[in-house]
Amino acid sequence: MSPADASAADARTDAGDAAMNAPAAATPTAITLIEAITQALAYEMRHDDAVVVLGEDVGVNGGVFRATAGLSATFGTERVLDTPLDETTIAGLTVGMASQGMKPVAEAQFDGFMYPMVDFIVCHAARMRYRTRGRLTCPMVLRVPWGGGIRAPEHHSEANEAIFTNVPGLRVVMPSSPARAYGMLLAAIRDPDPVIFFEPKRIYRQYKEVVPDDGEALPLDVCFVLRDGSDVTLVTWGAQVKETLEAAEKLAADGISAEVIDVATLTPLDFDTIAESVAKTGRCVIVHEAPRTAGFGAEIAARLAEHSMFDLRAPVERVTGYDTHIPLFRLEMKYLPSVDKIVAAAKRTLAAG
Amino acid sequence: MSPADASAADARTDAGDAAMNAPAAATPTAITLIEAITQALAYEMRHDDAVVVLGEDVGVNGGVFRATAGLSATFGTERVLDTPLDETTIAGLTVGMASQGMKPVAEAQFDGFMYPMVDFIVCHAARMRYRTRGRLTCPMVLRVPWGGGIRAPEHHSEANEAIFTNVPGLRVVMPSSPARAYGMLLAAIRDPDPVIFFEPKRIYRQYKEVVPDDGEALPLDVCFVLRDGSDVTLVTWGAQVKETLEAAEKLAADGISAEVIDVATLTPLDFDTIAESVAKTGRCVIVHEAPRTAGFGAEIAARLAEHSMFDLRAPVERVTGYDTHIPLFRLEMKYLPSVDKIVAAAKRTLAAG
Amino acid sequence: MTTAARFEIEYLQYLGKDGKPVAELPAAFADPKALLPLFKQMLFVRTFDTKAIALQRTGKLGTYAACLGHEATHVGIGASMRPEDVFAPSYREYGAQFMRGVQPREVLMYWGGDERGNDFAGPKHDYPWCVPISTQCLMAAGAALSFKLRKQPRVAVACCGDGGSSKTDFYAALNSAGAYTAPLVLCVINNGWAISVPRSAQTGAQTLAQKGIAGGLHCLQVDGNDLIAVLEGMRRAVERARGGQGGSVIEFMTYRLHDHTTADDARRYRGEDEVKDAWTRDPMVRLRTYLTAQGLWSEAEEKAWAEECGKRVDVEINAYLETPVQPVEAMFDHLYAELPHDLVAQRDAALALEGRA
Amino acid sequence: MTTAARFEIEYLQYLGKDGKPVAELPAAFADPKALLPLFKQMLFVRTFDTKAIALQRTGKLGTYAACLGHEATHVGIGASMRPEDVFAPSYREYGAQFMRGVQPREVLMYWGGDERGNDFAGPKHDYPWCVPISTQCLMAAGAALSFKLRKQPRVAVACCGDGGSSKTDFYAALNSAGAYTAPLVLCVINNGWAISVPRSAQTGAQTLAQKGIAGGLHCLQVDGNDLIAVLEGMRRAVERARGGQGGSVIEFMTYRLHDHTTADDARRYRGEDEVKDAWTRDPMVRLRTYLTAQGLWSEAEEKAWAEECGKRVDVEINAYLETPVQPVEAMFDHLYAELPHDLVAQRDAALALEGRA
Ligand SMILES: Cc1ncc(C[n+]2csc(CCOP(=O)(O)OP(=O)(O)O)c2C)c(N)n1
Ligand SMILES: Cc1ncc(C[n+]2csc(CCOP(=O)(O)OP(=O)(O)O)c2C)c(N)n1
Ligand SMILES: [Mg+2]
Ligand SMILES: [Mg+2]
Repeated sequence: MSPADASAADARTDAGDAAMNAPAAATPTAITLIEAITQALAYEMRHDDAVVVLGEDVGVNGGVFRATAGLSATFGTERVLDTPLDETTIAGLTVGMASQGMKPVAEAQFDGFMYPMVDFIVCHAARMRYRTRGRLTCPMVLRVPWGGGIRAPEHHSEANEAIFTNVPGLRVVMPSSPARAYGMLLAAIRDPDPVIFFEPKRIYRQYKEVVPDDGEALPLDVCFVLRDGSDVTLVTWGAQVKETLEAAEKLAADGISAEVIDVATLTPLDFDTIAESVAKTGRCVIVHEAPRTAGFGAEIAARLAEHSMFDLRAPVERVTGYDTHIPLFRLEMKYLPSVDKIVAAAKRTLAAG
Repeated sequence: MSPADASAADARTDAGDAAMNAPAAATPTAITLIEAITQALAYEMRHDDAVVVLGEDVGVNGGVFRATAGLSATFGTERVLDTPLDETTIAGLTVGMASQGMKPVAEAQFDGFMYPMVDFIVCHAARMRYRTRGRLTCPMVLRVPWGGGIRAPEHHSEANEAIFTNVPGLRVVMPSSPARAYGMLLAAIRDPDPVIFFEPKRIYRQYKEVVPDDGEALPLDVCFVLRDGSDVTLVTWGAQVKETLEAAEKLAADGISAEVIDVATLTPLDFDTIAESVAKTGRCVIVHEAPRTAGFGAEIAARLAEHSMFDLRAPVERVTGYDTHIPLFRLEMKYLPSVDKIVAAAKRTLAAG
Repeated sequence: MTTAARFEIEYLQYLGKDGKPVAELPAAFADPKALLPLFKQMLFVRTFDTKAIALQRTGKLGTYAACLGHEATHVGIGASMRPEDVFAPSYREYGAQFMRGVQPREVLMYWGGDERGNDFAGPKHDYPWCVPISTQCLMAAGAALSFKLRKQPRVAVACCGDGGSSKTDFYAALNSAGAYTAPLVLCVINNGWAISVPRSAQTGAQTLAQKGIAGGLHCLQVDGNDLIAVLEGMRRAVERARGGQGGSVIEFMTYRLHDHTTADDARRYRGEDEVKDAWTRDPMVRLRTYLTAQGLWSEAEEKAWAEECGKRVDVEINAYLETPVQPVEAMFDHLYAELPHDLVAQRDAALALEGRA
Repeated sequence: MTTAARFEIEYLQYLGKDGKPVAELPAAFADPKALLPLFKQMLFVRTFDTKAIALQRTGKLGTYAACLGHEATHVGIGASMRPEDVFAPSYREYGAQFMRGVQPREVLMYWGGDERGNDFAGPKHDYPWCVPISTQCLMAAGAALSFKLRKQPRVAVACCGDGGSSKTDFYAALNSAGAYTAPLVLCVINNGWAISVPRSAQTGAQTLAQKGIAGGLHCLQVDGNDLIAVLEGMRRAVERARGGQGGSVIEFMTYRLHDHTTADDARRYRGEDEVKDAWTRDPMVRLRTYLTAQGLWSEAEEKAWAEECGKRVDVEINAYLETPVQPVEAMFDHLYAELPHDLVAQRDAALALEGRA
């Protein structure tokens, strides 16, 4: 399928094309998260011949979300490759190219289509360097439009990051703003190891911000503290950063000071930033979209149980998807974490201790 | 590859064949875990025509671990199917057969070869009932020899259960004794939903016990308390049950009373049993073989942080594989949890509070 | 030089694009009356498709995958199966599905974001729509294998697209069907495009039919805009399968006259000329011309039937629009046969949020 | 009847099993002296293989996958590549790898449970041994694609078995190589068995070579026990690939004379007669006979060379046995380019357990 209609109208605008032809414009205009992706791809392709983009419909069509819009026209079909319709193929070719000195940036069209890529990611991408003792490496990026909330068909709304967080040798990252998308994607492409780059598609076009096309990467080993607070720590990533920040705002109205942390890089995890915050607040609410059980939130809660037990004044709370499949779109918003659910959980932690 | 040489000698004995031809013998002899698997398969094939077994080398060869030894001779090649060498094929055929009223029991030859099955497991097996509102179902079992410690080649030693524990609609189970292997496998085959059945290959032939071939299934929604204790709760599953019980023994020698819980069914989880134990002991050590970060131990620790915070007297401890690939066999025992590591962790929880 | 193997792939076409026979028709069509209900079905499907697209444009349907131009292939496939056979569709073969008892309202429910669309009133054993491309082919191979093992004279028929024929699951299906001589018919509906990727970019093979050679299957290429060719190709494949002679790959040559889905804009990647040219091969026109020439169909009959189709579709649309949203606990229904204890608290929490605790 | 496509697959054999030419030899072998170093290499490989099995039986090696019977195919493949080409082996093509610079001690390290075995001293860009069947084929397709994109006149050669030709990754490799006209040579080494599963159970296809038709590749079947046929088949495929004409699938017909690995017992599933018969097609014997008939080889020379091989292999075995186990922190080395902060504590804990904190 293609993106749902909710985003299709947006998808029809060729906003991506602009980013392409305006390297470091004098007065940079504000751009969306997806335009920031395009801008980062274009920047790195201009500066590094080894970078190629591949995936289904990434060429003349510019990707079903327009992430690669204009790249084919600018860089040609030898740098922007439409692949045959097979995710195993995309993953395998990507590992093959990366291990021979290229820097492929592959796209999985949707989260729900990346399962056939698991074998190559786990058995080869994550192990190439380890297995050969550094003789061959796998500097690849797999971009994955991620998550629900866009009224899309089946398998277009999955939050499946937990499949990869137990796999050593990978970086699993997820930006949540245009600026972080730009900086983290540059970092991912430049990283000498494989990076799974989840893009929260629900906020692809949520808002714009000025993102200078200066080629500055952001680190892939830190969490970002988006809001300081002293009463409770809200930890989240991806699209839920929006609801979490809104929840913090609501809590503030009730006199509760919430710190908001965007984990951004799930693995390897920067737990120190989370631990420091919880040492201060004594309370933690973890918010994510994936099913609760064995979602990545479990790891954060587990680390708190191991390392921050004596800092915690209240039980950890998780606000997550239910342990069911994300329903088709008539019900999906009832599945996802919401501002109200987050606020309620935060208040429970305050009530508890 | 085939099983490592460490187990190859065992594999050469055709012990499995015996189980086949002795339905409910008068004086049952003690059998190993793998023989219990064979016994359960044979029992259910005798009693339910819909059950078929499929996989690579499961036919005349009886499986590289001998789990299906004798089945082909007894039930014929239409009930015991060698498949072409492709795990995607095995998974897809299995889902296809299960959704049309058969009860296929598929084998992944080794844990490291199940990644190509992820797509069918997640997209179809786990969703068939949900997607069709109960019109079609997927009563299948996927048997997977699991885990390290048998001096095997690459990809023959993986503890990858966490890939499946965040997927709704599945049961992920792992027996740790001959009796539980028998009873849980019967339950898995009879279960009307898909079950991922991990078999701790390191203890396939570790010891024998009498397992009456009475067709009695064990429940798939409870943890098993293997040893009562009052000072610390040791929670584990699969092959590590052995080390954990030994650790409990050692701790007892030092006057520390450890309760040992075999989780057995990871999802859906019976957390109540764990919570009750921790309510009593106030301390918990989780032991598993998979990499630590986002291993299933994280979920148990997370639930403790949510629900047992005020019961815990000490930080939760995890004794796990490192966040690296399990090394080839020269180093693998240094990777795995050991009795000493478990004892040390338990003692840390006692020292902490 | 020694030859290890030789292969030849036949191409079937009976009606030219002008509606005139280009070859002797198969015996079954000595009396072309048999084609009439199928033509009417094709018209019904096109009516449904047009109205569904219109419904989507008003915001009352989610993304919808049109079947414009595929009517002969879809209806021909549906007409070639028995009720007890199993059909494994991709996501646009409504024409085949309607013939098997799937209700138009179910199509709308599915694209309208409601799981109940897949709970077909009709063919209880057919597979639901399948979003992960071509995975239905391999499930169908499993179904076919189960028929063979249980000695049931049933056939599994799966559809995928030209893009789908690149998918490893498609290959796994043909490989395993070949290995087990299973009664599987793989229908590759080559409509020229996989979203924006043209057929030529999918593979270096000159035909998609020849992929079946890789698994030792029977291979055939068929004009998918010619209902007679579709029926004849299917007849051969289904008979082989039912007779225990194994599986087939049939490539149906047709064209996607619409955008990929309502979320797609095909103007971004394909020229108008190509589409214009494709319209000259419209499967409706050629069959209409043929049946009219045979004195079996007229403009008046078409008008009356089109009106009737419109009415019937409207009934379905209304039924869809009037179906209330499922309650929140539907998420927990049918997840397992019985809700596991571990999920009860979550279900309760969901109900509580609705004030229904 | 119209024909959509026609195919024919050639079979190459030059030396019969009695060592006598059955067809005119390719021009390159007008002077058969060129075969001598390759025959010697085959003998070296067999010596290595025999000694590795013996080493395993004493418990000094882990599971080992023998290459007994595959020597002509393996050495012929290795001889057909340039150093700058990329080789993607499965797990038993030592004969090809030795010719590319892989050291016998590295083979032993790998099967001896030490990652350093994959850090080849020789061909730095070649792929490591690959346990997940046929995934190397698809990586090789990616390598081939990268050569094409960078306009390098290099070829990627991947090997898999008859079993491996059922794997979806194999199909993905041929499909994508075809789609991109990439310089890939897929060598299917058909040794009759995939552990216990015979070739006949893998697929309904009459040859494995014909699988290439599915992707529009050049297809060839070759007597894999005839070094000359192997070399000629590879020459054609490599030349096509290097010349920009795209990929090939070559099926090499040979036989697995040993158990699958040292952990397998083939007597469980195959008859002695079959193995006995296969020995009559031993690739060593026929080439030895031929070279001896050409006056290029003698029993004395064989004896001397066999002795020399034994000595060389013993040096390698000793080097392997004397290599100390890696320290515990090797688990953390090469996991990432730099050890992430999050792993430092785990590494420290591992060192502490060794008393090396
Ligand atoms: C595994 C997977 N990958 C990608 C997609 C997204 N997608 C949906 S339809 C489609 C193109 C399908 O083309 P084709 O097989 O030719 O069928 P058609 O839509 O033309 O009928 C793609 C790429 C998907 N649904 N599943
Ligand atoms: C994905 C995967 N599945 C299963 C195995 C186990 N396995 C190792 S070798 C083998 C048989 C391979 O047969 P074939 O491809 O014919 O190669 P051969 O060993 O005969 O050279 C199997 C099933 C594996 N290594 N990888
Ligand atoms: Mg198409
Ligand atoms: Mg083989």
